[in-house]
Amino acid sequence: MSLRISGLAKSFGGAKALDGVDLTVPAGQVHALLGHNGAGKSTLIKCLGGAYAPDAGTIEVGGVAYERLSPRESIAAGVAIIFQTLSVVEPLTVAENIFLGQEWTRRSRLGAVDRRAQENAAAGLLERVAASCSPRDRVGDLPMGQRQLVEIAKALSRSASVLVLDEPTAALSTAESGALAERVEDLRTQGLAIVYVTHLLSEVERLADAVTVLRDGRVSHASPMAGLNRRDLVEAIAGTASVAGSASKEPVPKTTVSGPPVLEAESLTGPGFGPVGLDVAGGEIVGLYGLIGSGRTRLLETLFGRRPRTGGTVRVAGRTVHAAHPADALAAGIALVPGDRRAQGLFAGLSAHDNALLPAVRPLARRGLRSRGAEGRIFTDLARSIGLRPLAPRLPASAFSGGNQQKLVLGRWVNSFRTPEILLLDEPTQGVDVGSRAEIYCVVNRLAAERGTAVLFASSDPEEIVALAHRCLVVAGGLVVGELSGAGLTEEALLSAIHDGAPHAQGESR
Amino acid sequence: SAPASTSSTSAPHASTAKSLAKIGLDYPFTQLPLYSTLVRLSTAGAKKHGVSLVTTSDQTSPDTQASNLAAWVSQKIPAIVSFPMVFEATEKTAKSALDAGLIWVTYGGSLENQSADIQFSFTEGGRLLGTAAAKWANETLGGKGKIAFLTDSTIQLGRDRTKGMIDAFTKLAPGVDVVAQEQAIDPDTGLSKSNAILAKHRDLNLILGVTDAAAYGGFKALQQSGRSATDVKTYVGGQDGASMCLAAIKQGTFYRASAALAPQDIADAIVDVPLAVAAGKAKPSVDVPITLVTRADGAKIDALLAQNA
Amino acid sequence: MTAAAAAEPLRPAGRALASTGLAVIRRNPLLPVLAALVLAFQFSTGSFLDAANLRGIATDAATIAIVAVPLALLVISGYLDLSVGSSLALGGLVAGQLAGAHHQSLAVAVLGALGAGAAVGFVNGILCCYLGLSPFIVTLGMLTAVRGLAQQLYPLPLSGFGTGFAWLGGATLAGIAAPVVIAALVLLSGAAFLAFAPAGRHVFAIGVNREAAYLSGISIRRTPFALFLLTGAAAALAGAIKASTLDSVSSGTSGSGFELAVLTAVLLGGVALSGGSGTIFGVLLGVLFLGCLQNGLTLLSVPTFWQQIAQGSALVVGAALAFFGPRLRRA
Amino acid sequence: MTAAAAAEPLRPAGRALASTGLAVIRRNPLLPVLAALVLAFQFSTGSFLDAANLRGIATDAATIAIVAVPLALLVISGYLDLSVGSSLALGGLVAGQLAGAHHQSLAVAVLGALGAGAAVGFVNGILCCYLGLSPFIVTLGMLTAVRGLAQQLYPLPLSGFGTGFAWLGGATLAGIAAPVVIAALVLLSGAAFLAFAPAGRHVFAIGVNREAAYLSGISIRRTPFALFLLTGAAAALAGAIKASTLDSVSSGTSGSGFELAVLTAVLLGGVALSGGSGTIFGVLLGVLFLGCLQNGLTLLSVPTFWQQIAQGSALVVGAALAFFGPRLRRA
Ligand SMILES: Nc1ncnc2c1ncn2[C@@H]1O[C@H](COP(=O)(O)OP(=O)(O)OP(=O)(O)O)[C@@H](O)[C@H]1O
Ligand SMILES: Nc1ncnc2c1ncn2[C@@H]1O[C@H](COP(=O)(O)OP(=O)(O)OP(=O)(O)O)[C@@H](O)[C@H]1O
Ligand SMILES: [Mg+2]
Ligand SMILES: [Mg+2]
Repeated sequence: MSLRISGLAKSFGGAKALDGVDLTVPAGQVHALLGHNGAGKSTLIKCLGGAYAPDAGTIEVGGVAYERLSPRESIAAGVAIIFQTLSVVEPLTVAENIFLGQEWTRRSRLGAVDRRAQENAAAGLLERVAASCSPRDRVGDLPMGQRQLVEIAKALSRSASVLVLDEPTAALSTAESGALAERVEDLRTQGLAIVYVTHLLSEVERLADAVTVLRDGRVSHASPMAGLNRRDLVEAIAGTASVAGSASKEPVPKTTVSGPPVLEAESLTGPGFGPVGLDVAGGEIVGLYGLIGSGRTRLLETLFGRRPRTGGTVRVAGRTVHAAHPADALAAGIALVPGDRRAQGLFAGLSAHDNALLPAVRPLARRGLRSRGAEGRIFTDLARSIGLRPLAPRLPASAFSGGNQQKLVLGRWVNSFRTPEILLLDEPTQGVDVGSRAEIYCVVNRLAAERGTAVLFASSDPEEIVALAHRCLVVAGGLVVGELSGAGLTEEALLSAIHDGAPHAQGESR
Repeated sequence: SAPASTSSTSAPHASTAKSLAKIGLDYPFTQLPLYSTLVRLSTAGAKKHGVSLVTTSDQTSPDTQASNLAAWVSQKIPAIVSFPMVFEATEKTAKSALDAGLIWVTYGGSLENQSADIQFSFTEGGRLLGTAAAKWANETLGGKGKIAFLTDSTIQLGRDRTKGMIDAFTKLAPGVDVVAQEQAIDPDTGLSKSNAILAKHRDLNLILGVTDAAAYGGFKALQQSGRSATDVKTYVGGQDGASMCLAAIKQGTFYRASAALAPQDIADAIVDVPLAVAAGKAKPSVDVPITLVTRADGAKIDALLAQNA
Repeated sequence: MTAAAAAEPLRPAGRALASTGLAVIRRNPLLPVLAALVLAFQFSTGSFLDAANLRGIATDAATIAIVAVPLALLVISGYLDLSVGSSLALGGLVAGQLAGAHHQSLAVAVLGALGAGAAVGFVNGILCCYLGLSPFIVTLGMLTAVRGLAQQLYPLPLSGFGTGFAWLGGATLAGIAAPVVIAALVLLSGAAFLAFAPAGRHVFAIGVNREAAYLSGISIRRTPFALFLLTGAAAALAGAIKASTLDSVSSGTSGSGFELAVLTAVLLGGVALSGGSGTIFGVLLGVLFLGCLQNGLTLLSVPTFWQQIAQGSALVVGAALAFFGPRLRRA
Repeated sequence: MTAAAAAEPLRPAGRALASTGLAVIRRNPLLPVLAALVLAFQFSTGSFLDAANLRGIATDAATIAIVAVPLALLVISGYLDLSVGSSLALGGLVAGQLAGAHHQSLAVAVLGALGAGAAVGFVNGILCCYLGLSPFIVTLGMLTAVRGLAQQLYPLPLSGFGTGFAWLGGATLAGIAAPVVIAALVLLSGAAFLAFAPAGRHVFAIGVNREAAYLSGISIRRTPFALFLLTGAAAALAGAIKASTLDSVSSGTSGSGFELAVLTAVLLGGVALSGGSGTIFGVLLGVLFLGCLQNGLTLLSVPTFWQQIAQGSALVVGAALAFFGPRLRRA
């Protein structure tokens, strides 16, 4: 069975998110849906899943055409979707989430849920997606990566003929992404029509049979994958004009920055990680590379005072800092861009302006009154430098696309008004498109180079580590197990470092 | 301010119209069964005089009562009969009504600023009940036994009734143990409080309530604890003259007394007093009698039940 | 080390038991609070745990529990019903009218009450679930409007419902009062619903993440709508029980303030007002806590105003202890 | 085409005005509802818009507004205060006692009331913000406890507070009653706070996402704590104003049910119970809607129970229209 979308249109207020999009995915094909942040990819998928009713156009699944679908019709038609914003229900268990809305019941037990059968089936599905959680775990207790895998298992549990994945690997490590890719390949051979949204071109190259690129709600490019190279893709996504720019931005000078350390941690220990020692010099950008669950988030959050520290010392420019709360860390000059964007970063109902400038409002105020002029100028600067789209300061953050939401959260600390001495970033470009990613790297680089900010960032994407970091610490099982820098800092080196460390690390953290 | 408005028996303003078109009845305790009866009877009574009766909806909130009265004064309702939830708090409104040339009749008490009043002695109602119960206790129990009071201390009328009831009883039957004084004005609370009291004092003899509703809850609690409805050593009494209690009294149960007001008497006063003020009569105020109804008053019970029907 | 090793064979069972007990307490921090309250009352009054008194508490708690269960489910699914006080009055009046004036059987009277309550729930459900209005305002409005309607329809108290109707509130089954038996059935069905029915999972999903529930194909409107119906019907049933117990019902006062009592029990029992969490066992604890408190203070003959002060403070302390349990554990 | 082109030069201004108007209505759907209500009452009674009547409405609405503003900020930041009814009583009693029995000046009396109210707010704030207890249960407990305390301290109504104290409720400034002037000041400061103070943004941020606010370095405890203090103090001030207006105050009845009235006004005004959204202008509309409704129904001499039914229904309809506006626009 195949999927055929034609003339699909959807607008919000005046803005056209989709404007006559056509997309055909035959059975047994992986179709990559690409485009810059805010291009309309998720909107298209939400129309498919019944979250939005399209304004015009038809959706044809297995030969039946629909003008609009309800979530139930969509499921019944054989469409399984993994949405960009995870739709797991935290208090429920893994098995309950997988079978939510399609519970297995037994007539012989008055229609009660057959927990045992569900859990057995869930265990099988979890194995298929290489998840390490158990069917009885509460989803709310799982790390993001595992939750993502639960979503995938949920999609697989429905004998779907069309599978749609909206940035499924955004929260996955390389190894997990690899496992997922194998799964997707299996499903293709089983004859599913698969739509795959991603900003990672390596995944496109590995998986896609055909690509469709959206630009501002219209199809700007559609072709089979064969014969396309990375340059063509970037060109299609970012637009010809910006290609040259982003290409020239990408290589980061691999000069080693040295000088007195601005951030020093000595045998830092917390629940689930440590002891860890590290230092970052002013102007230096240090990457933390590791598998999901290796402890990078915990390390960053402990440095920021979000988690209790059980031992060790942290020094900022030589002064010992005891940060019991984030406010203390901020006062000491440490800022964190958190990893879980929706839960820890975004103020969904507030405007883009408020989201990006929240911590700046008070310091900018004069005589206790907000200075809106200054706020507005800073916002505009920021929005330009990180490529926010649409550039609408009053639009609520919830109306921005996933990547643009990430930019808003990032912009809170990376703006022209006040920069911290130490910037901690957790997966800074998760879900950000190729073009904007280069812009963000550029902003961070400038911050380090021009203002001497010490940057420590965690990433699961070796490409990103290589593109941004001067030096990289390899993390496994809550410990720093290796360090790469200079010419030795390559994707291959990172991958082999992690694979050497992996078994040991996982054994410890389990 | 008008000199005429300083005494409760003063003559009405010269400017007051001789005949009234409208009487406003402001009775805040709209949840009480008596309320509907009063409105029905006084509307009928007013109609006979060609007067229309309008009402407020205060829902037992003094704030709402104050704003509704203010609205009436600004609207110039020619005669207002008001039962203040807090008497002191109504003085100003009453004054503004008089200043606007309106008739103000205070219900259930008296104010400094008023044209006339309709009085009941709530203390007296309590006293009648307490006295009768004490007499019964002395005669039937030989002055010994246990009593529980269901009281109210949140509003003036409740405090008056409570005081009259307890003072009279304890003075006349000092040998009876007062085992509980619990706040209860509705049957539900009356029931659960009495249940708790009975768990500790299974041999409780008397329950007196500040309202018939609360006492009725006590009545049910006693029955549910296994007491026969006609037990001779048990006495329950309340105040108000609520129909189910009157019926219980009539049937010869141990619900033996209620200090009752006759709704018809009150309804008559609600219409007659403002009309009397408007007609310029001297001493228009009325004192509505409260009587204790017991099983012996069969005819009276029937009359009261008929008024409530 | 050796001592520990010697003790080994005995440990697993004992430990498992102890740790299950601990886990129960951790999940239900109100349990030790309630136990402490009961012990304190028993020591100070000496008669708190008498059978007669416990029966009284159970009967009072029964009507609250009957409404608290569906209300808890409603709150878990992210809604709220403040109109139950008036539905209770309406239910009692309809049942009383049918049993008394119309000489109908108990079954007809109860069905009438259930119908009336479900009608109120229907309006609430349509407005809140299908039209998406604010449950707080809608059900507060219904609280006022239904009370007015009840008073308009039945301006005078009803009483004298006959012996058939008296069964509902007065009968004992195997020594247990009928209302308590009904409450037990309601509690059990509520717990079973949450544990075993697919819709039980949906209630949580809707309360936590409506969007996710919707996209999973769950009927995010029908389930809470049904709960509104159930809550209204349960309140009316409670009204019929109260009417039967008192053999009288008054439109003005019956069930006034009941909505707050029930909601307090539900929240004290650990159901989050924001939806998505709670258990029926917790609700039972909340109901019992309030019932014991009220009864114990009366037994102690605490003066009226001190009772009020104590009751208010106990609520705060109950909340504190209930919320501290989980906190302390996490730290 | 030509006609349109000819009209062109005039359009921008007219259009801009019209579209601003439309935007205001869209953001405040209660505005047209309120306007319709006012017109309907004026047509049916003929005297609704009389100066005397409007003054009455304004004075009544003033005490509600004074408390609704800080309460709205508290709700926006994700909390709730149900204890304001009792704080109001306590404030009135303390002020009355100081002005009456102790012959203190108006300023001292008002300061005393503010102190008492802030003390209640302090307890609420400590328990809810610093200890993290459920605001619903804590403030409901405080509602009961403070009422009991007030009745224990002042079992009898107070009155006769003297002319100095009467100024607070009775004076007119430029023809406007003092309580109305105070309410206007409170409303303006509330609106200015949200618009111009940095902490105004923090209130929203805390209400929308506490965790994210915490990670942004915002004092997620201190700001709501301050709002609890303010709400308590405002309730006590309202109590002092009422005591002054009526020259009396009673611990048993003063301010009973006030908490629900204020919360209803706040929610009807578009403040979400779940926090994170709302405006002071909306709150003003909510307060006026309730005030006009109450007054208009009395003017119309609607029979009591029908008034109750109408009031309840109006709440529902108000909510419906207010919530439908935004819905219809989106579709
Ligand atoms: N609910 C909404 N209200 C208003 N505008 C919206 C809404 N949802 C999406 N949009 C707008 O529609 C456009 C398309 O968004 P969409 O989420 O589809 O982008 P995307 O291609 O998925 O981007 P990303 O790669 O960042 O996830 C964006 O400009 C976004 O701001
Ligand atoms: N051994 C552990 N001890 C304590 N918490 C743990 C442990 N393992 C996992 N967690 C929890 O899992 C949560 C999410 O883990 P997540 O994988 O996102 O971050 P991380 O474990 O810090 O690793 P990384 O950022 O490298 O992926 C953490 O917030 C942490 O609370
Ligand atoms: Mg997207
Ligand atoms: Mg992480």
